[in-house]
Amino acid sequence: MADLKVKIGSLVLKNPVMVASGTFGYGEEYSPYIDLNILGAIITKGISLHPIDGNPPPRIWETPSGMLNSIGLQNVGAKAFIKEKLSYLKSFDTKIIVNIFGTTVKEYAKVAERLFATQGVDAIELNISCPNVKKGGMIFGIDPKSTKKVVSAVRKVCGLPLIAKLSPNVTDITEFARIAEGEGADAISLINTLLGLAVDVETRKPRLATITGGLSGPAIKPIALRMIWQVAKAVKVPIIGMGGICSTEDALEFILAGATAIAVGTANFFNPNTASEIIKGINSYMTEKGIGDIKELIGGMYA
Amino acid sequence: MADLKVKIGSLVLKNPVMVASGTFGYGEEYSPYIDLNILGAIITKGISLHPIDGNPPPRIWETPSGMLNSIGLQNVGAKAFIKEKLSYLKSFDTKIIVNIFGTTVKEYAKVAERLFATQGVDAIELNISCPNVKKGGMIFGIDPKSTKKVVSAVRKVCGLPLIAKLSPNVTDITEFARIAEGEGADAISLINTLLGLAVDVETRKPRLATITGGLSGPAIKPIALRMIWQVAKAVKVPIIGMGGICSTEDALEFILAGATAIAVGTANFFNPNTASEIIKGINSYMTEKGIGDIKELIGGMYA
Amino acid sequence: MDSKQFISTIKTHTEVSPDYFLLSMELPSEVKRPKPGQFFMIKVGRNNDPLLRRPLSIHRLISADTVQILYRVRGKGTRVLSKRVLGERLDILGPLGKGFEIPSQINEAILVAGGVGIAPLFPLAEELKRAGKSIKLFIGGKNREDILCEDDFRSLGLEIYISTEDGSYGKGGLVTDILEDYIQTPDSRLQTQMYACGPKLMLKVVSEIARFYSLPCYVSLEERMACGIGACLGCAVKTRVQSSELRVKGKNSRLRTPDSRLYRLVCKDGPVFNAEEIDWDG
Amino acid sequence: MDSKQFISTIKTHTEVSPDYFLLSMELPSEVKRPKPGQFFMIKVGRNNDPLLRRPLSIHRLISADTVQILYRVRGKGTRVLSKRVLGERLDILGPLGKGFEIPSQINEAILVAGGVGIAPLFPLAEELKRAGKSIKLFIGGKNREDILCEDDFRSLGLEIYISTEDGSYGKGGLVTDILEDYIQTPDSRLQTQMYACGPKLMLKVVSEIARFYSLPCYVSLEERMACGIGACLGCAVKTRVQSSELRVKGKNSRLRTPDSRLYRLVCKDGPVFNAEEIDWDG
Ligand SMILES: Cc1cc2nc3c(=O)[nH]c(=O)nc-3n(C[C@H](O)[C@H](O)[C@H](O)COP(=O)(O)OP(=O)(O)OC[C@H]3O[C@@H](n4cnc5c(N)ncnc54)[C@H](O)[C@@H]3O)c2cc1C
Ligand SMILES: Cc1cc2nc3c(=O)[nH]c(=O)nc-3n(C[C@H](O)[C@H](O)[C@H](O)COP(=O)(O)OP(=O)(O)OC[C@H]3O[C@@H](n4cnc5c(N)ncnc54)[C@H](O)[C@@H]3O)c2cc1C
Ligand SMILES: Cc1cc2nc3c(=O)[nH]c(=O)nc-3n(C[C@H](O)[C@H](O)[C@H](O)COP(=O)(O)O)c2cc1C
Ligand SMILES: Cc1cc2nc3c(=O)[nH]c(=O)nc-3n(C[C@H](O)[C@H](O)[C@H](O)COP(=O)(O)O)c2cc1C
Ligand code: FES
Ligand code: FES
Repeated sequence: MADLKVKIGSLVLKNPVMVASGTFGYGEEYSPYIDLNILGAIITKGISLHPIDGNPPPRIWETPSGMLNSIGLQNVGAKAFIKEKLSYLKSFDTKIIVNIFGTTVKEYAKVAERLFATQGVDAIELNISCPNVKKGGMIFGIDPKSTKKVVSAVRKVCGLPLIAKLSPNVTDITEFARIAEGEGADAISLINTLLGLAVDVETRKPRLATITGGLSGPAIKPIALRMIWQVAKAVKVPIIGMGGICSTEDALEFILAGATAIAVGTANFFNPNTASEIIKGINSYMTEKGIGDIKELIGGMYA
Repeated sequence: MADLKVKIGSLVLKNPVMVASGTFGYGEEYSPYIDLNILGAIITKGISLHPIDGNPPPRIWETPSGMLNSIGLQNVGAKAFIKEKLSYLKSFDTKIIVNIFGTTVKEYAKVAERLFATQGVDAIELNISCPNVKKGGMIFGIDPKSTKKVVSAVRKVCGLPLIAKLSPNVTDITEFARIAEGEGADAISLINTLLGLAVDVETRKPRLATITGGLSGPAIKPIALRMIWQVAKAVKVPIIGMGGICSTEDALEFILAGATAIAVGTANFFNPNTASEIIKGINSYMTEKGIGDIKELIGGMYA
Repeated sequence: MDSKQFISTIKTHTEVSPDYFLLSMELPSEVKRPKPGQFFMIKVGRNNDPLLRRPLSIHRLISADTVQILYRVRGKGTRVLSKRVLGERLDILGPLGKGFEIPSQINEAILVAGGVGIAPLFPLAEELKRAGKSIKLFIGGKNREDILCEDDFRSLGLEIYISTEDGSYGKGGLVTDILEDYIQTPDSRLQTQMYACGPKLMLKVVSEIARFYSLPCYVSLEERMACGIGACLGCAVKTRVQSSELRVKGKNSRLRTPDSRLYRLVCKDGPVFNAEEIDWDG
Repeated sequence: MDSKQFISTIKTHTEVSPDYFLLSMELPSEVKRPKPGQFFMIKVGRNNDPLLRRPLSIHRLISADTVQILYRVRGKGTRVLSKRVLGERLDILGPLGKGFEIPSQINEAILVAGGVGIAPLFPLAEELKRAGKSIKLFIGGKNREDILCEDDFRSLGLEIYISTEDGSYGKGGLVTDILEDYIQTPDSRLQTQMYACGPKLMLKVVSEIARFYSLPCYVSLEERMACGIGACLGCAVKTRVQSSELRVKGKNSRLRTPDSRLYRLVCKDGPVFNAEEIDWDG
């Protein structure tokens, strides 16, 4: 067996394969289909201080090799998450990364603080890139000053490994990665969804009640890969790559482009076994090529 | 027959269906497959003052519902274009929009001037958004100041309808649209390709010799539609919409989101008849819905 | 959760009416027998386009190891499915969702189907029959070709009322009209449970009728789904009861308890809901 | 241009060796009879994934209205094609490209095939035969299963030399080794034209051999294609002759005439090129 261990800040993962926030619920939904113990980490659905209803339906539309969503960060809130969801998740042999979100810098800091005080949270992923909420989310991720503020505020109150999740809806992703690194983020996650639109030509209405939504899935993979490659050259902290990963080959592309770990997102919906297939697949690839340690592959693209 | 006429600046098109620059050669390549006379306009492959070799191969890679290209604006140069290509195109009953490009503001102005002095050019599309050349292209389209300079310089020397073609690789597309409008562009084309990457995990090399390339095709349609919708609210000049259009439904989505005309790009490669199908399809849709004039549909999304 | 991901081989696949297909497929023994109203998430194609699975109801368990799906070609996904042939293998998740319940106290069931909404009502009728309930079935469609499975239901021996919008079969008009005509006859109202499946607009009217005549009514809803298992939160439907409760408690919806949810999930909390729960304008 | 977009029905489709498929399909009468070395752009699937057509060579005209394609499953596109069944219809552009030329002065043709590179050489052999030329065929592959069509070529009565890398069939080693062994025999060099199709590395070595022994050589190249008709400029291949000419004329490549192109298009200027034209390291 090849050595698949990677480090995200001080956090050691037994393998670099995670599941992305919002695409794996709180883990339990997928437990009938995949053994949660095999995963490098589970990144949970974005959590805010208080419960959020989310956006009105329709919230989903399929596009060519992709999907638009406008869930709007519906979640049970920090309290219920800790009580009900986290206690379930803790029973598995995997790391728990909690994706958090607020409408103000203060709220971000509060929920981070709260989770830092909680047993069983292994790292925090800071979602400053959700395009589906009016306040907060992406607003923080497409303005350098806000990015700086929120990362810095959370860093101050939270001793856990801190991952900043960036928005791809920007001209220069490296600018934001550098800021996050500068403010003390231990890692960078990218990419979140791209802002998109679809129209029903029969009703003349947008396909989503919120008009626009976030585009994810294989369609965005080339954009995600490009951004990972750019960011890998710009920062020293590890990158968690995501955006359309469906197969071992996809995962390896991300790692070769510079990702230390990867997360399976939309693919969970149509193939709950994706992460498991990828873990096996990376192992076979490495065995076949005689590569002993996954670190030899990270950023290993010849360019 | 419904009235499909639309205006781009002073230019009247018999229908809003064009073919996008770089995806239809100089027209002649497609003449065995589609009657060029039915098209609203043909936008020719980007032309520079002098011939350009383009980038080394491989230049193309297919991605899920999309493709990456790094042609690098290979073209025969203004002189040969006018002598050989334009004279052929002029024989058809369609409008000819010439897509131009330079490595400096001066070069942009020179080629625009040259074409303005040439019989048979109906409009100029200013490509400030090609991601596949080191100098020029996208550099001009992702920096507000450069956009301003180049549109203004070309506007001064060129009395033809002027269309600015914007890059989607920016945080706020409306900023660039407003600048182009402010400098006198008669219309806005969007979107050009999104910067992407793909990696061959067997050879560890990027799939394209230039490492990154431009992503086009159905995969990017939701992003294109979103940008058209945003720009339609921000400017008064007409928009030419493109990005993954393959069918009548796709074309209608763009028009409802705010495009006055649309261009078929990558779809030409796999279905040379796309533009023809769309012209017929828009007609049937309008007849079915009892819509007499296409202008009733432009920006007609209920949002 | 008793749902599984499994591979099933297509046994028969026929177009039973223009654009309506009946598909029989293997139900491996390790998969739980589905209940009426439950559904499968089916990967219709082999590639990334279409990307997501499509939800389709269980139509009939024709033997211990064979299950049927009845579907209508609506868009890309169902079109791709309709091209899959005998012997091909489908990747499926299921059975999923909460099915129809049969309250023990009822003695009459009124089933209302619009178009392909008939699909999940057949196994329900079978179960109601087994439970000894009297069953009335109302089927509506645009035209004759939308009226499906009539013979199958007849062989169960239930009363059938049919309407078509163009009058080409049964009574002319909407199914909700013939339904209301029936319900107005007084003695039919006692110990009755209504069940409806069809287009949202029809379900809304059926719900109003049920409410007006104070009849309990289950509706099977549709919403766009990505995961089918409660993970993506994509298939939200607005609930009425919750939402009014909340408004009383306080305007700041963000201070509510997790239980008082404004939205429910069609895939997990449904697809069958009590009609009263649904905010039909939401 | 005599190329057309047309629909063709699959007549037979069989796996002739592991991962190698032979597909016969209708050639409508309005479509021009293809020449050896020409190709079709075939839409392999029905949806957006795979998106682009795939270039495949004409392998055999088995009757006036039937043409064959011989292909190897390499990735997604060819895999999807391999699932298409009898009676299904394919959307095709073609015939495309410049085929093989047969110089009238030659009396011997040496054909070199690597793997599925054999595909376009069969119709070429037929035409050479008709023109009365003597033909030697060299086929190479990784193993026995890569050696295709041997019997078909035998029935044309030509001399065949086979090599496999693992030695499981014919001579062990590379096809370029057995080729060079043959060419070294002096009397074989006169009035000979070489033709080669296969992996780029093989073509490069064949070209070097041809150059060393001063034999004219045609190679059929592959490059990723989007349009297949010269519109996208995607299938560029670097040329040698042009590029050296240019360096003499002036360093600024942008001042060159359009004729002195550094790149040629495989789809339009090829796929068959004179081996001398190609910059094998470009
Ligand atoms: C729990 C459940 C059970 C179902 N059971 C059945 C069944 O047994 N038989 C059957 O025929 N269908 C059933 N459906 C509906 C079926 O899932 C959809 O028709 C199918 O997913 C459409 O996919 P498509 O790709 O063909 O259409 P798409 O291309 O995705 O859509 C085509 C058009 O149909 C409309 N549309 C499609 N699906 C929906 C929807 N869910 N909500 C609103 N509008 C929609 C859209 O406006 C769209 O323009 C069920 C749905 C659910 C949620
Ligand atoms: C003019 C022409 C004629 C051809 N004729 C035949 C034929 O008769 N029979 C036949 O089997 N094949 C032929 N080919 C090759 C065939 O087109 C490719 O194998 C096919 O397009 C691969 O598509 P895919 O989707 O299966 O593979 P992809 O999924 O697109 O690629 C699979 C892998 O194969 C490699 N690859 C595939 N195609 C190429 C290429 N063109 N250049 C470099 N690397 C590549 C890539 O590295 C990739 O990782 C021809 C190609 C050309 C240009
Ligand atoms: C339905 C859905 C819900 C999501 N919810 C969240 C979320 O709560 N927080 C977050 O940071 N990202 C969220 N994302 C973004 C994903 O984690 C991921 O970054 C993105 O989808 C790209 O990866 P993919 O293409 O593999 O899905 C969500 C994505 C989807 C599709
Ligand atoms: C192969 C290729 C070449 C292109 N060349 C040009 C060009 O020369 N000038 C330009 O402005 N856009 C060029 N484009 C961009 C297209 O015109 C279009 O904006 C883009 O591809 C999005 O549309 P689509 O998804 O329908 O292809 C090119 C695109 C492709 C795929
Ligand atoms: S479909 Fe994902 S939660 Fe219901
Ligand atoms: S494939 Fe488009 S130019 Fe050759």
